[in-house]
Amino acid sequence: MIQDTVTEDLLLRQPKFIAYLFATVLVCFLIFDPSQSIIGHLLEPALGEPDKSGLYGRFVTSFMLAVLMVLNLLAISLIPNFRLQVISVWIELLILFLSFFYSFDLSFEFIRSKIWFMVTQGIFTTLYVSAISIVIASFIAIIGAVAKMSSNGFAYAIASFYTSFFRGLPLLMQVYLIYLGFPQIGYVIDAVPAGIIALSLCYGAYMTEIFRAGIMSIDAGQWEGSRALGFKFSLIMRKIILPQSIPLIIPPTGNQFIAMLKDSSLVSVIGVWELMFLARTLGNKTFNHMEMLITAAMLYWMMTMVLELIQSRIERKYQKRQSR
Amino acid sequence: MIQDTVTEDLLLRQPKFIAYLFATVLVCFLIFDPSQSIIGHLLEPALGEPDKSGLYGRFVTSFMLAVLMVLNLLAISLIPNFRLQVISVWIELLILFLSFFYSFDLSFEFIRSKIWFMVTQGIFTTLYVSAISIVIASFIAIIGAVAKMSSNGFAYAIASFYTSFFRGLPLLMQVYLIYLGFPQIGYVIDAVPAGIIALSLCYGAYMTEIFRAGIMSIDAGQWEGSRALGFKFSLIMRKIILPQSIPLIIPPTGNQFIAMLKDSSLVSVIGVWELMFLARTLGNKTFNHMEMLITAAMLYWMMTMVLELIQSRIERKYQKRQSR
Amino acid sequence: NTAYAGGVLDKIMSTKTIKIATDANWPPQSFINDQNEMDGFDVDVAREIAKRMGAEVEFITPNWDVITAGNWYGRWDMHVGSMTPTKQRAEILSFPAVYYYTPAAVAVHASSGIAQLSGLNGKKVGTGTGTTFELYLQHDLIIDAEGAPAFDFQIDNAEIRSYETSVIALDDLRLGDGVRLDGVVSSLPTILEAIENGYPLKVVGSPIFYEPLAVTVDLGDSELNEKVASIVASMRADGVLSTISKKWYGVDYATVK
Amino acid sequence: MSKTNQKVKQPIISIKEMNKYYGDFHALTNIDLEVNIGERIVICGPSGSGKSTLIRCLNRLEAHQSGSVNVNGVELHQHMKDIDKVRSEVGMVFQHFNLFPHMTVLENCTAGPMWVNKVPPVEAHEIAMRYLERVNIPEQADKYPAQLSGGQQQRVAIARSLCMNPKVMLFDEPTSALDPEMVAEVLDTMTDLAQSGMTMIVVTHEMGFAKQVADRVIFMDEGKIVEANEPIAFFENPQSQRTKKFLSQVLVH
Amino acid sequence: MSKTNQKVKQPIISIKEMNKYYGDFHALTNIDLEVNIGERIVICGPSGSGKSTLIRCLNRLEAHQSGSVNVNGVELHQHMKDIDKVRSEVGMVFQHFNLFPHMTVLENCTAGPMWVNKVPPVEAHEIAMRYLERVNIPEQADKYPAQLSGGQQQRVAIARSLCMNPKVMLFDEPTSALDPEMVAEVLDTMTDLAQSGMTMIVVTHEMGFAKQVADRVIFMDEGKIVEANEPIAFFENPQSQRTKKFLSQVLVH
Ligand SMILES: Nc1ncnc2c1ncn2[C@@H]1O[C@H](COP(=O)(O)OP(=O)(O)OP(=O)(O)O)[C@@H](O)[C@H]1O
Ligand SMILES: Nc1ncnc2c1ncn2[C@@H]1O[C@H](COP(=O)(O)OP(=O)(O)OP(=O)(O)O)[C@@H](O)[C@H]1O
Ligand SMILES: [Mg+2]
Ligand SMILES: [Mg+2]
Repeated sequence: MIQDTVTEDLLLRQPKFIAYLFATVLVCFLIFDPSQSIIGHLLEPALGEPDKSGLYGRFVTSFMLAVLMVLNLLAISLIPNFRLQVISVWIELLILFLSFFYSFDLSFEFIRSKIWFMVTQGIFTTLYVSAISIVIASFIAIIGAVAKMSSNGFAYAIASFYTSFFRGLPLLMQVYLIYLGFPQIGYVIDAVPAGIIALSLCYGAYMTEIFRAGIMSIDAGQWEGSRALGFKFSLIMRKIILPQSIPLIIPPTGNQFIAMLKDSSLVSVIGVWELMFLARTLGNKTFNHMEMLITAAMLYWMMTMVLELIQSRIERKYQKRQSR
Repeated sequence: MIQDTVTEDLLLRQPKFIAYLFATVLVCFLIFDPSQSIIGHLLEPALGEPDKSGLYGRFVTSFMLAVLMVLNLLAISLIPNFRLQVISVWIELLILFLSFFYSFDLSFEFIRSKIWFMVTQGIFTTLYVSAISIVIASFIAIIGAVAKMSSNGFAYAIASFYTSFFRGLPLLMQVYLIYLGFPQIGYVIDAVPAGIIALSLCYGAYMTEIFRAGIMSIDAGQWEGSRALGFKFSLIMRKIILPQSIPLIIPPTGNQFIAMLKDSSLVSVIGVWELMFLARTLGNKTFNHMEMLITAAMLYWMMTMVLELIQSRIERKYQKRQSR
Repeated sequence: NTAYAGGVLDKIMSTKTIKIATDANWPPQSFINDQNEMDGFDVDVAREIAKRMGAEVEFITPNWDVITAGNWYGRWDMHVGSMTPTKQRAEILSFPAVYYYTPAAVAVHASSGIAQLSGLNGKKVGTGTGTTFELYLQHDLIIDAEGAPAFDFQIDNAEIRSYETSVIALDDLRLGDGVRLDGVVSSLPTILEAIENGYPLKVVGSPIFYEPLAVTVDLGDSELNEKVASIVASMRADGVLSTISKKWYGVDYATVK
Repeated sequence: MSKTNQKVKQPIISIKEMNKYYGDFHALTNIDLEVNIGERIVICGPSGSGKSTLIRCLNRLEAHQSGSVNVNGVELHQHMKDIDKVRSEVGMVFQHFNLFPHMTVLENCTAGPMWVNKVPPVEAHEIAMRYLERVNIPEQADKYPAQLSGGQQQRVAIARSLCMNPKVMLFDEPTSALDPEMVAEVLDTMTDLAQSGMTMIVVTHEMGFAKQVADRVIFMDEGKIVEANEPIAFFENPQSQRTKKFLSQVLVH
Repeated sequence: MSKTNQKVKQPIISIKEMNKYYGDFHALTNIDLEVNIGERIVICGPSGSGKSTLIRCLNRLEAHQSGSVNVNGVELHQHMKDIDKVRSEVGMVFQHFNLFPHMTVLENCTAGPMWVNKVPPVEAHEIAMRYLERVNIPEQADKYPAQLSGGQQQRVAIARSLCMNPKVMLFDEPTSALDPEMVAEVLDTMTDLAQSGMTMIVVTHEMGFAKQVADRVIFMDEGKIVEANEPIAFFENPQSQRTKKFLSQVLVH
């Protein structure tokens, strides 16, 4: 998207818009009745029991919230620096979410007692299963992509059957089929290898399409240029095409890796103690589900953000190299 | 990938390659010992009890299998038409997989008695939950994409927080948070709406990136051409940019829809009777899990293939229009 | 197709280790404790069985689906996880010994006016999917194990809500009377545990049925079956089962009242 | 700057002391230029000299950082209200045509009048056909741009601009993406337009066109206007060394 | 066909009765052409006439359907064994350079010798520097293609081909993607190469270059060779109507 060179006046500088905004927010709050929710409870000292303060309480709470919200927006809009503005909105949203979590009456004591185990056992397992799987999946994907673009009937048929089948089946089913099915033809495999095989095959199928798109996006001129020099197919692929398609392959692969972090939780059905399994299990005895679920959610989110950071670093490195 | 104009001699026309192939296959079979597996049992009449036929049985089975396999490959390679070749490999692979399933000793009686219910109840629920969610997700994605590309600090911050958060959290966690969390702030929602909200929010986040890529891929010249005529932003977006980015958005969106078909199974944790839930439930009483899992897998696969077909139709329609 | 069956006992004896499958999500029968180790009633029973076989125990926690699919191929040797022996299950697995009986009960919200089981007729009742509780609500439950007391179906035409586990059903019931559910059928110990942890629930009436729960092994190793049967019998005879039950439930569930 | 050859002494575009930066890069330096109604101006200069940047500042596809740009009496700046109106009065033809590929030729031409000027469909259709006839391709009205040759596409782009009834037309190397045989047909169309009295600013390397049509030729280098003169004087008696060198290289081939 | 101006009567390329189809479209019809060692040929013709297709058939970037194409004594066909060898002996320079953007200029030039001819790195480096000097850009060796101007990139492309020590060089509109000022430097390099006796087949619209360098000029239209002659005869006395029309349009601008 190309930004225009003429920017419209900021809406939050127009008194009419602010009035509208305030009215809308107020009506929303009145309809959704915050006095019953956690915010109402926070205002309890001022208004008394929310259940009893009735319409008056409802209106006062809503009014105060609406004023607060509009003032807050105005304050943020005064920040001149784009980055700072973004960061402050992020922080506010984060606080909002955390207070949403807080409304669950969480036992932080409990979280503290479990978090170390979740990190060492859960995150470790999740990460190593995912990392091994994504590497295998990438190899499968390269072969699959070349096969799908080939004019050889066998290669095309096998690759297309593979991608159709493994994209078509739910991952859980694949885990079961490999774990329960392989013994039927005589080979018993353990839970972790079975999980890794299932994840690799499934993601290999999705990533075949990514690699195919990456390879296809390279200008035909690169093939012609290389062929005209007398390069052979595998040389062209390794030295010319794949290196150039890496910048195009990395973003969707990063996405896949992030998705896999979460999908790897499916291997818990065959008894692997990864993060999600622990989240659903550890809190059971003392009925602290929510604590564990939210902790795991935060851990996943953190992992995702770290991965996104790494991804953007790699992307930038490649972009720099190619367009100096 | 650009095909070269010089094709190498088909490997299967070279006697040396065939000999190598045969030897490799034979060794593989010898190592993995098919006489213990289902194939061994099929050959039982000829060789007697697999357990007892020993090394001799193992060798004979392997040899016969290797001969069969190489002959089969040769037969297929003689088919002159690419399509027919592909179709026959597909059929063979399909038979192979079905016989793999067959080795589970399935009760087809049981499958027959349940399949109608799985289709009417399970597929119906799966499809309608997914379809509603993908539509909502697309709307979210358009707004998210525009916000993420905007120079407005608020819009950018909210959109980036949204995508980071909802891509970062496992979908299961989102389902739980919405289903169990919303009541905490005073609003009780049903399982199906909760599932749809969770799926829409999560996929909306992933699809924001898809739409962003689609919009960005449109040549800057289209923006300049439209601006030079005096079009306003929303007009450019609706009439010029989005219609042109549809062909680029459809393939990844199709992928997402296929993935969603399977992810929608997560709403089963809160008691929605979709396909996966039925698969895991119907067989429980009589311990016919495998029957139900495989049936569900086949149904998912069929749905996927139908969707892929529809997708390629739509893609072709758009491609045709734009490049006549 | 049962490559290891028959040799399971030999294998346990020669390696001096036994792999026991159980659930990690089923307190107080089996769960992960504060030390992040397996703990609970089933786990203690499993440990005792292993001790009496002279083997080290190693726990494995696959999904219920995977366990009940049968054909374990020696991935684990035994399952001690409160499985109800039914005739159909006996075609796939074998149940050498019943080691306790749990009462199944009905919970309602603390503020509920329902005082009798019949009060739930036609109401929304939640439970875990594929459980005997669900079968009970469907009037499909048959308990054919020896020593199990007879029972009646006391709730008619309930609108059954099946969850992945009945614990999520309890979470829903907790939201308020009739908000999502009017009642939940689960095992009495689980319900009591929830109440103890502050869930605003109460138990209605007396237990609706007693469910015999057995040690499970793969088909085909009769020596192992005999060995397990004799160990469980001796544990019952010398009162160890009762002691473990009292430790976890405060009551003796090892024998039917 | 010399303003020798004005037909009507009424400026429609007036640029004063204008400077433009891309980040740190000083793309245009102290540009002063007045264009009168009906005047035809050709801008030439080496690659990267700022020719495109200059004419893109005239309908604010690019923002300038200092000085003033005044188009048809409206001052262009970041917070102006009616940029869309100014743009609809300034037609622009790009090197790569920038037609809308998902719309037919006719739809390309009616979009502007209908969506911006709120002309009713029937009338917009008439306008579009009138200008498609003027550029000699009325028979292509129902085709898609991709079905036309480059020269035809560029003529559609010209017609699309004309449909908005612009006061000025800007051309940015309109023939440099065309095959040699198609250059002629587009130049003919442009010559035609010039003879009808349209105010035009044309960036081009087609020196034949400049000699034939221009009232003034402007030579740019490194973001500055180096020389501006009537075509005959410009080609036969270039003042600066840089201009001489450039002309020698361009005219040889 | 006339073969008047051969320097050594030894054909290195010989095409006989060659036909080429894209699906149903007959792109080249009954092409007959012999090129002798040391000969310089310029091919011109309107867009879509099959010029690119013809020279791309010479190193089998395109497959022909009937007739024969013989390059350096090797017959080109679908099941041939050593197409890579033929290609490494035929250098090709493309309109859009087709340099490898992820490799430096030097790496672009050493890749061919090292990977195809198995030349040791040190020697490949020497070869590369020799030809980079020949095209006058040894100082750019460590830059990436994107850091160079169009003219410099095209000269790197020429050097890259020369590093393979080719017997023939094919050029497909090597200057038509360049800015006017950069055309000269590439044409100079090519003229230089021609004077050193390299066998060259050049598709171009630069008629000045054709007049100065070519031994024969070939005019194509609609997939056929319409006219082939020495340059002076070709330009001053074109035989066919089509040629006359084409020349009038190309030479005017
Ligand atoms: N978006 C941009 N960001 C940074 N620099 C730019 C941008 N657009 C143009 N430039 C630089 O500004 C200078 C002038 O560019 P401009 O496109 O106006 O040149 P030009 O005279 O039109 O050249 P050409 O004949 O190649 O079109 C060039 O050095 C160019 O690199
Ligand atoms: N891959 C292809 N598939 C189908 N038709 C093609 C293909 N490549 C070229 N053609 C057609 O073959 C004809 C000759 O094309 P070619 O590129 O050889 O022309 P040309 O003389 O090089 O033209 P130009 O000057 O535009 O490069 C054209 O009509 C073109 O549309
Ligand atoms: Mg320009
Ligand atoms: Mg060409």
